Amino acid sequence: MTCIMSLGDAVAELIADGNAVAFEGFTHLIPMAAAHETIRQGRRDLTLIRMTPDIIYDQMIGMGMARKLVFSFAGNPGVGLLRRLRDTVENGWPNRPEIEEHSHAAMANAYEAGAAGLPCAIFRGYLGSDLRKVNPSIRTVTCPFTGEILAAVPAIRPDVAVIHAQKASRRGDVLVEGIVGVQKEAVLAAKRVLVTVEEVVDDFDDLHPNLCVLPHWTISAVCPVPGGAHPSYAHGHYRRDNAAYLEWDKVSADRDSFLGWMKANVLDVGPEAFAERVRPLRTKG
Amino acid sequence: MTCIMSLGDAVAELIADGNAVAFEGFTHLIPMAAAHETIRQGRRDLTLIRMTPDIIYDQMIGMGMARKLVFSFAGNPGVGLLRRLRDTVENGWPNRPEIEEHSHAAMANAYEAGAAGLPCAIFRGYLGSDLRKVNPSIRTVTCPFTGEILAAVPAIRPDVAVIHAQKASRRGDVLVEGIVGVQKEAVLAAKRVLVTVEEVVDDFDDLHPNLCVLPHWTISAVCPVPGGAHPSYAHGHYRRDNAAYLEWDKVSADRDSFLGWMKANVLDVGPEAFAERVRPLRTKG
Amino acid sequence: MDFTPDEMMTIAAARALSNDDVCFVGIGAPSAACNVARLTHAPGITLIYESGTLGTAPEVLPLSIGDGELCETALTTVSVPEMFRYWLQGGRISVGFLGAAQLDRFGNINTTVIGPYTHPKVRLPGGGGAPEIASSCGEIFITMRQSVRGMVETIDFVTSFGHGTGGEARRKLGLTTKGPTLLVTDLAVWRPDPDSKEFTVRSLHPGVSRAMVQDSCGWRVRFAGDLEETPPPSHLELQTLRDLYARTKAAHRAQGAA
Amino acid sequence: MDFTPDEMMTIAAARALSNDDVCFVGIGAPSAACNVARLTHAPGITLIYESGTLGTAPEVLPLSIGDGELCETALTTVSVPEMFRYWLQGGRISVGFLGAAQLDRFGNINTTVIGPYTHPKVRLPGGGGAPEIASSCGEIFITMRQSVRGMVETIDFVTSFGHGTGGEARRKLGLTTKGPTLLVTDLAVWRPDPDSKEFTVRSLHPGVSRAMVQDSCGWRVRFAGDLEETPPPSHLELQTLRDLYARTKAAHRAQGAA
Repeated sequence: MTCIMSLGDAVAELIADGNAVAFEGFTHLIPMAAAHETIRQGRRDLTLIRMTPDIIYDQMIGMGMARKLVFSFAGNPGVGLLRRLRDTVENGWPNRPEIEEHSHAAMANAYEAGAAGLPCAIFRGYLGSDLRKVNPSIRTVTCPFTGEILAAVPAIRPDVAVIHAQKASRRGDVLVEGIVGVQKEAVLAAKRVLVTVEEVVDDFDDLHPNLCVLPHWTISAVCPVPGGAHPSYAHGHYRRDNAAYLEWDKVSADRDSFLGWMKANVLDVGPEAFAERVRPLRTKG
Repeated sequence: MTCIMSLGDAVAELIADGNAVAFEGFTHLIPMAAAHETIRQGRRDLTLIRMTPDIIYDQMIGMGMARKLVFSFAGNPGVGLLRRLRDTVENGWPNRPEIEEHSHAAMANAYEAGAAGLPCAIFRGYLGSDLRKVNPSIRTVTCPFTGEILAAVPAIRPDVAVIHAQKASRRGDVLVEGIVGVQKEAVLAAKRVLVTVEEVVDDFDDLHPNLCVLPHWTISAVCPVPGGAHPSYAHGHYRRDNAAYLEWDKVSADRDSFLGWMKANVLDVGPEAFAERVRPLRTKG
Repeated sequence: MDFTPDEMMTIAAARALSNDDVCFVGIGAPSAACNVARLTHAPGITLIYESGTLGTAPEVLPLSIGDGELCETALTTVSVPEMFRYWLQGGRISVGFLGAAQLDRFGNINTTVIGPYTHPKVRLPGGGGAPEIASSCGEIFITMRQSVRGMVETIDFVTSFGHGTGGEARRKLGLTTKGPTLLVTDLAVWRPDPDSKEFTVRSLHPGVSRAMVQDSCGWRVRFAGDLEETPPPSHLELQTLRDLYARTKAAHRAQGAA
Repeated sequence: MDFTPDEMMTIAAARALSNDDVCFVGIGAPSAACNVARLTHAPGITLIYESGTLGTAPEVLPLSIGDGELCETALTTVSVPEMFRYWLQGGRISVGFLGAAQLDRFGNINTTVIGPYTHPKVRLPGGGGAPEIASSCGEIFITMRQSVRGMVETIDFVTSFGHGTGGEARRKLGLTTKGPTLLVTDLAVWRPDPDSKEFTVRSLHPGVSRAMVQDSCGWRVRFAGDLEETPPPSHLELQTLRDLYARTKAAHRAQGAA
């Protein structure tokens, strides 16, 4: 059952050192405020699962919180490479996390299998790709009807899934709209679920019947954090902060400037900072 | 690419003798007008695929059009057994089609695999069920990670999928709302697709982004047939005709009364009869 | 207040559901019991119908598992593949509610055929969602009216697996869910024996004798040592059920055309 | 009207798309080419981005594959698992458009690492959707700027399979799709040789010499016997591309906060 609670309390209760954590959001609704709170609370030895580890994981990696990375595309969207991720892989700074690398199709299928309670996903993939050679989690299954050899990957079953959504109802049901990514699958695949939301409304009685709604009994904690997806965007609420993505390329280029930025913008502030950051970007409210 | 055309032309063009045809619609939006047109055009030797072969297949079976039945639940919803289906299975009248029987989970997964372009679906199912003993299409796959033995069924890939939907745009995009069933999967799994709709609108520009919409390039023909789901219902348009379901139990009890009813209500009328049938049941329009 | 055996059955079944349950209402299952629970002691219960409707609260009982009323009152409606993959197989359902055409003492259910499969005496509707409801839900509640034709020594076809031949049969098949934990008939409340898993009568409905239960059951009935009487329907329970039926009847009569 | 090599590349790529194509626009791929096609000769083209947006028609170029603009102008937006399962793997996409960090003469693409995988000199973003775009789309178009570092004899890592070692390599792997059928660089238009599958220069962009192509390519270049000159951008093509870039720049500047 869902509790509506503060982000600090929710992270303290739900995310522990050593957990496998999926912060999901596919270019949209990236749960940055929850990531910052996790950084502030100093979690260590995390397995960070995410299809697109853009800025959100660059920061966590740079802070040395990752024991393992599971991903399929690591870039700063529209800008270039991730400099903290490069530093950890190329130079081992601040540590050298294990890497499990997939394609998008594999991770999307693996989340889907996790949500579906299956031990593995099968799909037509990795044909001719060297990823099979460097990732022992990529195996095969033979179709018992046609003999076709299909790729198989283990289902993703994170200890915790963390997403950002537009709305929760008072009861704790959650609505995700627009580019919905793999959020539903990540939530249903996880043991525990933390959702930050733009707003809490009375109920969802007036919604179209076929939207992406997660019932309250699939969610552990809902935390209202307006602007919590900054610098990504929340469809219907605020636009992407492109300047922040460009700025990150400079900030993250150097270890000292990175650490200074993290202190000023993450460690020394709280979740309430996000509302201010999206104020000039708002399209509603 | 979609053409908007008459139902008669569409059935003539898309459904041939010997085809595997999936008329889908899970208790809602059952494509009855398209089935009646197929009956009128006298198609034979069809493989009739449908999770819930209620009245729609009872009629086609009784008319001797089926060479094979693939299904998971054959009942007259809220009423009882299907008397024409019973007559064909128990007494071989008017013929004795082959039967491939599944569970809902298996068929839903098999449609899903068909839509996903896979040769088979894997799921946790049929454990301890005798259905495995009578259906050789139910096989197993071993998870290469956990060793768990999962059920496997072949993907459903019909020659033709037939559905009824609320709306099409002029371009031929199709909107399905409410209980969406397996319609999207049936459409994407099929080689050819026939969709009857309640109405054609200019465009879908004002729709919520996350609804169940099938792009025009996935559809072969769109046929406007108001009331085409009668006696099932069309969410937002008209209610179920419960009296018709009860009446069917009586009509279908006897071979002669069945044949008489089919002549009067199917063979001797056209698709335009459906609009009249739903007039007293309309909730809109 | 007087009551019928069917009313007692529905109300006894309703009582077994709790406020926190997520309940999968299969075809042929007592929608009525689930909705009486929701309208009395379990207002927070989540009712799921296999047509894809999550968290429904129908004013009147649906005629089928896919009525518009279920969609209109649901929190959300998902596709049928999603329902069976994410919600049922995903292990999200605490209680699955099933009916049965034929049942044996170990809770195995036949809804497929009476007689041999290839040449049946009666062709029944088939499994529908039941085979995987029976394996994927946390536990299974069964309701049916007693009859020697329905409650038999050996069922003609195992559509949905209960406890197999009893004992550890489920575990041996790799099943981690509980399987049938409750049978409510029009005469009694039954629970499986903890070891043998054979259904055992735990309470007789008011006015029902042991002989009445045995005479309408095709296997030799076991009765619990501490056999109880099922508490009779309360005024609220009975009124809620009757109001629900009255609303349903009125609505469906209004809906049936001419 | 004068034009840059990048403009010629984008326009030559746009020309290869047709009105009936369903085009999957991968990360790093030339959104610009796809949208120029849509805004000139192929108004009916369906553009799909892997974020789940089907049939987008953005006014300005997206910064990422998941911009709000893509969702707002799309016919519909589906989940990412559905995108990869029903739409890509389902065989619904006629053309996949890919970029490359490293490319070999057989259209194999590396976007993973420069140097050895475990100790890379440069860690690149990785495959994203590309490995399965490369295998599931009807055919693959590649665009990239020429450089001896990018167009190499042997790529460091095969992220996305093209024609492997050439010839029948795709068929031997069980692939039924065509793989790379077009490479458009800032200097030339290349097509695979029908037998060897080696990329062969079919036309040089205006003002480009054979030597320029060879000097900026790491493998020994084959030129077609009937080598042509790429038709220069038309006024409409160039204006459409420039207007698109101008709108994009203005929109993104307005959008960047303070």
